[in-house]
Amino acid sequence: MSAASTNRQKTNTFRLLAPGVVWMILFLVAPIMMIVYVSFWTQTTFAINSTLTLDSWRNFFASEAYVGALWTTIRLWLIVLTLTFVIGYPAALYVGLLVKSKTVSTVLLVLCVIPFWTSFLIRVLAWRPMLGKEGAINIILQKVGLIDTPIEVLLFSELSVIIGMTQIYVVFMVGPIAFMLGRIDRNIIEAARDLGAGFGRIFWKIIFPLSLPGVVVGAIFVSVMVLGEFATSGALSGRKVNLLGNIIVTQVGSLKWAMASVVGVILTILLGIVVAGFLRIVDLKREI
Amino acid sequence: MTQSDPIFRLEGVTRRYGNLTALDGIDFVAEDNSYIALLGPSGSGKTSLLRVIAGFETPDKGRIWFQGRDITDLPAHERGIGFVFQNFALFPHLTIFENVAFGLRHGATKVPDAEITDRVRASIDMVGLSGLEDRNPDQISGGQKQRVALARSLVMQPKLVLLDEPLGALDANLRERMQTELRAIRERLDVTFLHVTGSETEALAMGDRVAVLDAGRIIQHGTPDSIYDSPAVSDVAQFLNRFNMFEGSLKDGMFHGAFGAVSVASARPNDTDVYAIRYDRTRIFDADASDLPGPALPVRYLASEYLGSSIIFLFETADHKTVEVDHHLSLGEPRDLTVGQNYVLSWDPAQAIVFGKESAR
Amino acid sequence: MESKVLKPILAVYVGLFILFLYGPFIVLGILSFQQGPEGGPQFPILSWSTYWYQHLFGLTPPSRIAPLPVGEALVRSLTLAFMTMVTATVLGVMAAQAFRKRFRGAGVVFYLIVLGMMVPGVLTGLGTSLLANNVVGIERHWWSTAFLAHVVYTFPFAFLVMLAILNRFDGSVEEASWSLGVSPITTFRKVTFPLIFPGVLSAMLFAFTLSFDEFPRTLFASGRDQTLPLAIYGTFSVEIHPNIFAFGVMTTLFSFALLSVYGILMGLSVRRAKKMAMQEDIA
Amino acid sequence: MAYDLQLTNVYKTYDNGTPAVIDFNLDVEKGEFIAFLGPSGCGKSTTLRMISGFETVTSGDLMIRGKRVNDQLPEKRPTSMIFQNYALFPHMNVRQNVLFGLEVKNMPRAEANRKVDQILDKLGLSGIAEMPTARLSGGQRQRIALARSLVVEPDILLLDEPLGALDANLRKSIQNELKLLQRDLGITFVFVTHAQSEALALSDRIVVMNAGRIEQVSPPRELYTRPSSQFVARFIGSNTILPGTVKAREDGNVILETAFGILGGANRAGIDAHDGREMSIILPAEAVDLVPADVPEDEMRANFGSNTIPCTIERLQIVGHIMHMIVSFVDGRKINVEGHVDKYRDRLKAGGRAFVAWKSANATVIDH
Repeated sequence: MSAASTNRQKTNTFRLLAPGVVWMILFLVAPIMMIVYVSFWTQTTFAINSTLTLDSWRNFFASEAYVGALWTTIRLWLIVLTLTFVIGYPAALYVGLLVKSKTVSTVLLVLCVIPFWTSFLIRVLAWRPMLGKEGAINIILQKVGLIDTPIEVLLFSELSVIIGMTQIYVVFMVGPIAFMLGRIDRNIIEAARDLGAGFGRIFWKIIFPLSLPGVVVGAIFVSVMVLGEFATSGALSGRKVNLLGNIIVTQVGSLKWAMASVVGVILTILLGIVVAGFLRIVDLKREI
Repeated sequence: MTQSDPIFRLEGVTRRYGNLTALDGIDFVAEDNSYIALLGPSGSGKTSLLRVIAGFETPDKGRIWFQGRDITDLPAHERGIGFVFQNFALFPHLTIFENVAFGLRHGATKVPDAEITDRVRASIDMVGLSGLEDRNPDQISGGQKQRVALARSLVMQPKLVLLDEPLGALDANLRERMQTELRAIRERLDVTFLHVTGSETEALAMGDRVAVLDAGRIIQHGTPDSIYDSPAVSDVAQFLNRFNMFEGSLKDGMFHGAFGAVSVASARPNDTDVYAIRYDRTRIFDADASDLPGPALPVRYLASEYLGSSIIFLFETADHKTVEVDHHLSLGEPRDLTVGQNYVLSWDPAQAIVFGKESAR
Repeated sequence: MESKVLKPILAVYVGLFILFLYGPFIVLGILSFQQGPEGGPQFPILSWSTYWYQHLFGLTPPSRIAPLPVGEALVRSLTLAFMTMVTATVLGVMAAQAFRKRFRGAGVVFYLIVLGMMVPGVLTGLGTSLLANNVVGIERHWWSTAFLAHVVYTFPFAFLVMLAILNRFDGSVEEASWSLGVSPITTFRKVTFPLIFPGVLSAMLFAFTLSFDEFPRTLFASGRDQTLPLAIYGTFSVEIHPNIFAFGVMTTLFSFALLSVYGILMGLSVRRAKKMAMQEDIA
Repeated sequence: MAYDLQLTNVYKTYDNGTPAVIDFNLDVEKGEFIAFLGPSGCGKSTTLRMISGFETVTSGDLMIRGKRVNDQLPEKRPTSMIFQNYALFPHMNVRQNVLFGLEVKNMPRAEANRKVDQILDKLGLSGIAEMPTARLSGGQRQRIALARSLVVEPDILLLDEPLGALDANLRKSIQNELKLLQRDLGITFVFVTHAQSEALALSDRIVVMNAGRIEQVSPPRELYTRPSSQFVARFIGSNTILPGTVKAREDGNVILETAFGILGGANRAGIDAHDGREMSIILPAEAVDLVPADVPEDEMRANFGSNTIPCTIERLQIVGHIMHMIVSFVDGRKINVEGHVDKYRDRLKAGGRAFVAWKSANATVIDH
């Protein structure tokens, strides 16, 4: 390629990318580096200074509550991830593949997405009158006669956090899966039928493998959001469930920046492992 | 510029994509005011060549001259070369009129509105689409889109228009009509068309000159007749899809092949020894016929394909090679053949074309 | 396929699924009509009233329940969402445009941008406030630090939307324009942009709503002045009242209004094309 | 009778009441190569999809090897379909694609692999057996689709525009391959196309369809030389149609009085051509001769009788070994004539005068 035009094209690409890249480096990468750095700072009661120390790290691993929060985060993440997948896949299958009319499929998808235009916090809060002792579920169950006394474990427990998170995040699983299923060429399924395959085989050999990128994208969405959560657990568990996010919020609230940073780094590492793991299954860039 | 001056000239144009060499040092001179068909199989680099001339891509090496000026480093919009895309690439958000007016409205030189209207109307009229000015591109047929694309290029009065498989997206019946029309339109204007196609019939039908491109090189350039009647190398003959080609060996003026040994008057230089006889020059005889005009190739009859104006008979040789015979129905009814039966094919050796390593003579 | 059995079963399932998604809303909507000011945020409904809606707009006589501090917060949130929308969309369109050509390091840049939506809000928020506090030494505001963090979050969405649109965009119309002697800049203005405009609109919608509702980043990165989600969050720690439910209903309606505007803008172009096609059929 | 495929009074009406296929009747013998040919929307694809089972039959009987299959699911039918876009499984390599149909049948692994190897070898795919299908060329993809369908040994192979997705210069060689493969296997092939050249070249019989109905079912040459209706005459080939009134009959030919004089054509369909009946003569472009005006009149009369029309040569074009000639009659009408170059080279020149001439036996008369 002649030098002049190669350079012209390169400059062009550079100009288009520079603002975005600079923004991300300054306001995303640098802050994360900062968290790592500050996690080694020395914390005094009301201030921190940049003398490097491992104290905060030691404190984290010495505290049962903190390490417990790590395990709770991982446990809740796995449960919610599984639930969103198990509950979301059949819905996605219907919306993305089985509904023949494009309009119906679009309407159903829009229906699923509409709740997102209500404030996230209010969506969380809406579970309280639903799950509470005098909440809708207990009232209905009592009216039907399935139970005599209200189930108390529904609200302010790990269960309520799980229910709340599943409801809020399941759509992030349904969307990408339905999208991938919608992209499957119907002729491929007809070809498989034509070769004598029944639904079970078509599902496991054709449909599921082809929807896998959607599952992975959905799983990444859900994981990222659940692992960084603190509001849902705060609002629905009555402080009984502490996630890594909750600890960060509390520590920042009491100006314990170093400890907050330690938890932040641990959260970052956890996320890095999870996302990298999922990205090994599909190349995200190619799917878009 | 006089009539015989070249409109454009390529000098050692080379284009690589990674390891793949799409264009391999192409030298080419095109006469002004002519219709040039560039024929090549898919992957031969023909579209790359067009895009390099248009300025959508830049060559790694070599120069491009247009109207006596080196345009190698000029961006596409400063070249003044028209381009007609295979998918037409009409602006979907503009009416037919605005599509055609686009270059006049937004180009570097300001054109007064009245002149734009006149030129656009004249151009639309020339391609026979008057009355459709206010339609949107999605409201017209494929053939009409093709015409709009053409009018849009021609309204800029370019001296060179590049056409990238312009008939590829049209169905067979329309393709034939557009062939005639494209030629007629070009003849009316003082413009050179460089038309890229993968179809040998299209190239032969349309070009005043035909260039055959293979693996990034131009392997033959001449009139359609000369390409068809005397392919320069065996690859051209192969690509024309009209020759039975036999491998064999050429030694001391004799070609030894599946049909025995034939004496060869002259051979064209080639990497391998190949004997080629056109489908329509190959004739069918009974297995025991004695009055053959030339070599005897024993074959078994497999099937026939009816092409409307001609019939193709498919035969198989002893070594399972398929051989074709084309009988044009204007020459009368063909003979009846029985599937599975043995026959002998023969031809006038003077009509064969021989390629060989031993080309001297 | 045994869709004769499977399809109805799944149809029922999807119905239940949607009920699961909407259940809390329905309850929330019902409870927003709780009697006030005595009625609490739970069943039973003492009596139906619109008290809490009036309360929201300060139309009720003063009581022990303070009105939600939403007035100024709403203005701030809208302003912030608008600023974010414009910045993120411009960055997103530019970056996606660059990605149409192959270049070295494309993979790294892609993941750098996508990282913005992958990193949880707590982390971006924490990091941004650390940087502001301890390195630059500036005060945090919703219009400065929080804005930066919001763009970090929404720019990837805008970028991905535009990437998807541009991937399907047939570049030959641009080449056609160049070959007609129209410069690349005019070509972008007259051809590319009008054609990708629906995508730009979607990217804007994404960026606006994400920013408007953004909470964890704002929590850390903004200063004293609250945005709307922060104001709501503030009420969490104290006792909640049905006024917040009424507010939820209001914001939902607002969102619908926003969605409708988007829908109308998108639909207009489609309808225009359809109408012309129909005239065609009649003719 | 041992028919492989029989359609008797088959109708297809869509849910919204639009008729797609009307009274379709066809008997196909084992080993036949059948083409459904017609303009888009004529019902040819719908018929193919009814045979495969992807569309239901509204009324009538659909029989495969003597068994009524109207209500049989596509996965149970002994048919196999080649889709226009080939519908290869994108996440599987070539071998896995071909193996799929045998896995479905739970065929023992060793036997299945052997069969797959055989068919891959037969279609020249052995070298790419382990490649993912995404990067392969159109021709290769089509062969994979063929292999995938043929390996399950269907009674009938259905092909939906099998050459439509291939580029022009590949099409011809694939066409030959397909034809020879079908001859070799002896399986019944039914294919849908809108390209007459494909239908003519490949099939034993062509079913011409128009607006949901069968117009004509004939072998290619017969269709070309003996169209049964104006629609077929216009749709197939490059024909000139001259209307006239019957004046006389001789030796199976009909003599018409036309605007261009007394002209004759063969009455191949055996129409009752009584005097005064309105009929048309069909002149195929390659069946007529273009005779230069300098040929002596008695020589011409001896060859063609009164079947001559004076014309002006508008345009001559040689494409390969074929001469395309466009000539105009006195009324300005332009018609196509074509012939081998050997017959015409150097005898004609553009702008000159000539005669379009034919022997009555080479033209056909049909009802007007």
